Amino acid sequence: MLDDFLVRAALAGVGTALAAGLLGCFVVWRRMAYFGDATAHAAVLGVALALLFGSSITLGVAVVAFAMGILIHGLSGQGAAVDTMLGVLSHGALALGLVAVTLIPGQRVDLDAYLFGDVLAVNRMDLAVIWGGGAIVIATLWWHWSALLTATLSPDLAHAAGINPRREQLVLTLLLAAVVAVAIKVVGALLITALLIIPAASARNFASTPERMAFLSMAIGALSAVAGLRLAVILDVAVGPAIICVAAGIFAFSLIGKNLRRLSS
Amino acid sequence: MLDDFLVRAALAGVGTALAAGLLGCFVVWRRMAYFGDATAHAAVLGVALALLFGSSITLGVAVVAFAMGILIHGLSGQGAAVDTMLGVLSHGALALGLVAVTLIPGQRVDLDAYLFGDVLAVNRMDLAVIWGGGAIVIATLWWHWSALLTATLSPDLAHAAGINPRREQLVLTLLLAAVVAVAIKVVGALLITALLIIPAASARNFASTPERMAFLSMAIGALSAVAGLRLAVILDVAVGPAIICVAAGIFAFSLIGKNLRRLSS
Amino acid sequence: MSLIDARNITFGHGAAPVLQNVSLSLEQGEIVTIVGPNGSGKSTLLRVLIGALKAQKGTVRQKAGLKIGYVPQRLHIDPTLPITVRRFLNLPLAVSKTDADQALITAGVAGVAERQMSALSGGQFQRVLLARAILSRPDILMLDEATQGLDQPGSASFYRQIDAVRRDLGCAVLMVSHELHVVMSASDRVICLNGHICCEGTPEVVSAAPAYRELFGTGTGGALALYRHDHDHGHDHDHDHHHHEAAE
Amino acid sequence: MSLIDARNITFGHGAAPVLQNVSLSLEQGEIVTIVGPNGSGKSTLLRVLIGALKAQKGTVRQKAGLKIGYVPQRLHIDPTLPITVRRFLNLPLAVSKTDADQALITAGVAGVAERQMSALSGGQFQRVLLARAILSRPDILMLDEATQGLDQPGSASFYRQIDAVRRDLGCAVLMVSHELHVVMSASDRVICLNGHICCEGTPEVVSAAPAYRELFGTGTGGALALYRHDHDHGHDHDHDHHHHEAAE
Amino acid sequence: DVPRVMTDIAPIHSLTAQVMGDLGTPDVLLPPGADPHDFALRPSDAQALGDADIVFWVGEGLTPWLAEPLETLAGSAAHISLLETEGWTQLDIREAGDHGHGHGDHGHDDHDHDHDAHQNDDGHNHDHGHNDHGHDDHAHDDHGHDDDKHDHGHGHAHDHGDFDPHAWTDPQVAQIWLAAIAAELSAADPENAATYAENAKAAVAGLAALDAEIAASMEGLSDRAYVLPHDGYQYFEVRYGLTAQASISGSDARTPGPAQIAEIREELSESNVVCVFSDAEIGDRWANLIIEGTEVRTAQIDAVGVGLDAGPDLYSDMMMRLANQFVTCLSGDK
Ligand SMILES: Nc1ncnc2c1ncn2[C@@H]1O[C@H](COP(=O)(O)OP(=O)(O)OP(=O)(O)O)[C@@H](O)[C@H]1O
Ligand SMILES: Nc1ncnc2c1ncn2[C@@H]1O[C@H](COP(=O)(O)OP(=O)(O)OP(=O)(O)O)[C@@H](O)[C@H]1O
Ligand SMILES: [Mg+2]
Ligand SMILES: [Mg+2]
Ligand SMILES: [Zn+2]
Repeated sequence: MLDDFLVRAALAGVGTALAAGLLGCFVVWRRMAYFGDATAHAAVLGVALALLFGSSITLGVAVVAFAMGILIHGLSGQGAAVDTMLGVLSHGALALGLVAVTLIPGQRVDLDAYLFGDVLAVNRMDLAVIWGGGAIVIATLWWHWSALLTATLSPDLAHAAGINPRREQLVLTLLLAAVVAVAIKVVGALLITALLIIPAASARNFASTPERMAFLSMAIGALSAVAGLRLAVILDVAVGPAIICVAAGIFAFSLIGKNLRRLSS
Repeated sequence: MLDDFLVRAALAGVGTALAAGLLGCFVVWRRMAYFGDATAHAAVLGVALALLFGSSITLGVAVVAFAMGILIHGLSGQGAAVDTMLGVLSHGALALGLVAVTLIPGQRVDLDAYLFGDVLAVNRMDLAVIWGGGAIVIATLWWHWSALLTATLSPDLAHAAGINPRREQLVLTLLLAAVVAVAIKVVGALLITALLIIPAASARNFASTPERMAFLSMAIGALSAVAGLRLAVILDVAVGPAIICVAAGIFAFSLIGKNLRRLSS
Repeated sequence: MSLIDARNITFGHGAAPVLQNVSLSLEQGEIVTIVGPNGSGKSTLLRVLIGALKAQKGTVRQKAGLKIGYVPQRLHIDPTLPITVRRFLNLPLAVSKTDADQALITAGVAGVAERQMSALSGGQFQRVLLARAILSRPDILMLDEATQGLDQPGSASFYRQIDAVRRDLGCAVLMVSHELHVVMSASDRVICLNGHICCEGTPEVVSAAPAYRELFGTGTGGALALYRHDHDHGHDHDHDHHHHEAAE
Repeated sequence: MSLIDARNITFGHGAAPVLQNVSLSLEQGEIVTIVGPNGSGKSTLLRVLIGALKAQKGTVRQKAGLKIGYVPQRLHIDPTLPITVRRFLNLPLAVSKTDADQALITAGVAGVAERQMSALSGGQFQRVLLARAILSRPDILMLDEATQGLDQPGSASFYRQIDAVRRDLGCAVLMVSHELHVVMSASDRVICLNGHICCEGTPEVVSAAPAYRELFGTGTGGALALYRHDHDHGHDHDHDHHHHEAAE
Repeated sequence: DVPRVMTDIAPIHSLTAQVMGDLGTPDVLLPPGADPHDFALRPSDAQALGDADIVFWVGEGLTPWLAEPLETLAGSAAHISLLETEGWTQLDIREAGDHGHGHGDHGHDDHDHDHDAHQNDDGHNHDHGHNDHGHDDHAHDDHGHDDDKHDHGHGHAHDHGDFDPHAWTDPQVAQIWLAAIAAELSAADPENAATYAENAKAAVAGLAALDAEIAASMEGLSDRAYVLPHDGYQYFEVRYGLTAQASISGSDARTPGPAQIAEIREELSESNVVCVFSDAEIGDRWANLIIEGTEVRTAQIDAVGVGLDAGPDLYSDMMMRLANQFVTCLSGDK
């Protein structure tokens, strides 16, 4: 079954979408929409550095993504709005990556694969990484759920309950770095954030509790992955953007649905 | 003087940076960091549509950017967080643009110029558009300043003062669309947001009133444009990313400066 | 003509209506207080009056050029927007520096002009909100629980200020408050709201109305008095006190 | 050992210290109230005690495994996070449905369990915060102006609840409040804070202390009484009332 | 004076350098191996464009992004789009993928340039045959490139995308381009006209020899089926009698879609494809994906000078290497 590259692509898409959908809720709640962007864009820098030092590109991407996570974590204690901080880091990293890539002597880098993803080319090893990483992400979130939620709601309430909101934020930050490193293969650096926030934002329109929103978001993510792949096959276009188009379509429906419900009530 | 492409590039960069720096403050305050992204990414869709209908690309970009602005405006009345909404629209538009471009039959499109900008190739006409557009943006903001600020602070306070916060938001939205349409030539769709928020975020670290933040932000933007161009010439790299790298560097200094001030006090 | 005139307002956030058939008009110079239990729609009514919410039924008519000074029940100022107290006082219309300083002194927060709004304590913030509302020389002051978080001297000075403002500017005041005993003595008219208007009139009329007594017990301070009855910290005039409030 | 023990705390947000050399410890079962004018550092002190702020000097020691139920002075819940009241009560630790329902009934907001937190009125929100703090069966309840926005029956029931909770759970209560007359009767110990601790002790001791009288005038209700003296709405027992509060 | 000359890609640079010989050295915008389908303009590029008197470029069909910068930055220079020279046969862009279906009709027709027609047809009736290029008259000196300014206004910005721009991969076309380059240089620099003509003649002779050598080495491979990475080798194939079974990406080297990959994989199992090539423009990940689980070989090909030094020799070296890359992978076991 895994011999079929379409099956592998679907599995990779679904695995990534599940982890991203879950984490995406926190991204939406904490207004960290730019986090994905920042880490994903940092990945471009990671590619450049890996080539410069002749190391493995995957390693370079992972290291830079985690470094970016830690940096964000450190800076976000400064009091400035997290989303602005992330916007700065995100575009700063992308710009630096683009500059660095052009500085590499005699090296040709095909950025498109990293910018737009190439889920069609995932192999068994990639699949193992995606599902392994996804499982770790989901398990960690499950474990920390209550503490994370409290810290998201109000750092002061968390302190009072003996939860260290900074530590919870660090956990989140590292998990997001992991998801980004995993998802870059599937949708590319430019669209990872979409996989994080669009399913969560769609789910927001129907959910009344954080848990329901999380489940819905995962379901919508997985559906987008499968349907997006199908759409890509039909139109014969790149898969990453197609997945995001489907997710955006679901979002549009969720908005319409919400408004209909509101009108009818 | 305008014969020198470097002079033209510098003028284009400074003109864009001034308007973007000013507007960027509202983008930061209203947490609309994604607005620039959304409109800029919509520009990719605009390119695709222009090719499909055989119209001028600049026209296509402008129309789609404004349409995106109006759409955002309409949706942001729905109560969902504006930044999430923008994140969704932003990546949705990018994905749709990427898919649409590949669907255009027999047409060769090069998105790179729109993604990364080509300020080195601006001509006199472009310059006139940039400075004309920039002047309109700055004049309109000046005119609406107090109302915009009140509406940003609290829609309810604005209502009480007889200001319609929805109308002010629309003004802002349209101005941002204009800036994006103008800035796409300079830094490209992927980095426009950087020009909007990085100078504003740097200025935030030193300003105590909205006005001071606005002036500082414009100054930092202009400085980044000039110094970025210089950097690009020295390293011989693409100009758009170099401008953003300089801006990010200034931001880093502003953070360090703020912390030093805090420590010394 | 009235300054503001709301007729038969019906409003709901979702399915269930929060306000039903509420009518209210304000004349120049009068102090009107809205009282009512939590969740009875007081804040909602104010927001309908200023135009922030659109009533599903009914009309709100404001006198042309009406200036409203509004103090919301909650205001969250995002720390990303750097704004000093002084700048905040000048929004949306500039005021003279002397006026601004005087207003801060009157509000009891003389030293905070150059501080950031987001770095004020709860009570300081509330005082600044109030100073801003008065500074704009409004035709109507709309105050949604404006004394919350104020210390007692601040609260007392607040009520004195309201009275002075009414005298000096001739403006109308529409307040929401839970401090029933003070309200009763400070208002020209009291409106008791519980989704609909249950009773309305001079403080004497309202405090005697059965609907009001049903909502708030036998006396304005009755509830607190109750507590005092449960404990004995040596208040030798408990009875006196209770009696006093019940009679008010 | 004390539940919580803060020694010589000095804290400042910027250059100027907000708290200077403040020491405080809480024993099981006692009700301690912090009073002080606006901006005197009461909220800051609470936030230092729960660990949200790090003191620049001094130490805070919590008993191992201490559970704190905290009601902040302000809490802004972003509407992007969909959270019902019921879910909020279960954060961070799950409680039984019966307990949650009972807590809401006690808090006087029985019907709101399935409503969104961001769709509550100011007073309803405050009641839910309080219900949550008590539900967690804490060792200490820390309440920062917990009655703000509550109507009078709500406020009275709040004080009754505090007392009940102290009796049932044996927990300590640390409150910040501006309702001086109630505070004085409801607390075992009063701390008067104004950057430093100006006086401290039983209500009787504090209300007699010169430092306290300097801050709050001649009587707990003196300031409000002042107002009443300025107006004559026909309160035939004005003097009596004033006398009562001044003597409290 | 010897004009300052700018070229777009390394093979064109090489041809121009051969014509200029010792008189001067042309500049090149895209270094050897750079992907012409991707945009990148640095300040030094802008400077060089601004300094140029003549720009030789393949044309908008290959580098659509270059049209506008040429206009603004090198507005006073002569722009020679080699795709617009005459005397050689332009080939239509093939529909991506199913090149092989037309195996039957390798007829020699005379290829009228019906640029509109190909939009609607499904590519099955494309004539991939050996066209009669009319290569006998190599000395097209009378093309009349004496106007200083070619008008590349925005008006016809998209008129050039209709035929395959990768024409330099046919040495016979390159020979014609050499003549065009020499003519243009002579017009701009009449003093050295003789030298240019001489250099061009030598270069043409060199290419003729190269052409013959390659043709000999490719003997007997015409029945071998293979898959191209992107459709950038059609002129080479037509010249030497090769026929691609399919190409992963189209002539503009954009990322392929899943249906395309699936179709090629299917063809792989049905037909006797021996080699799936990869190139610098789209990378080797697709080739590796397609051959997965089969015995089919994969190898690199290149027509933009990856790893070679820019200069007069680059063109021949690159073409020889390209031929070898085909030979190595196509010959041997099926
Ligand atoms: N984030 C901050 N940055 C700077 N100064 C602050 C900040 N928060 C509070 N302050 C200042 O610290 C002092 C103490 O504030 P705090 O909130 O503790 O007062 P409080 O006693 O709770 O007052 P209130 O009764 O008004 O709630 C005040 O002067 C206030 O302006
Ligand atoms: N955004 C909202 N969405 C849905 N319901 C809401 C929203 N805001 C308020 N409500 C509900 O409307 C009713 C009236 O709320 P409102 O804030 O007007 O009450 P209030 O009289 O001001 O109460 P309080 O004394 O507690 O401030 C309440 O039941 C409240 O739960
Ligand atoms: Mg209210
Ligand atoms: Mg406080
Ligand atoms: Zn090519």
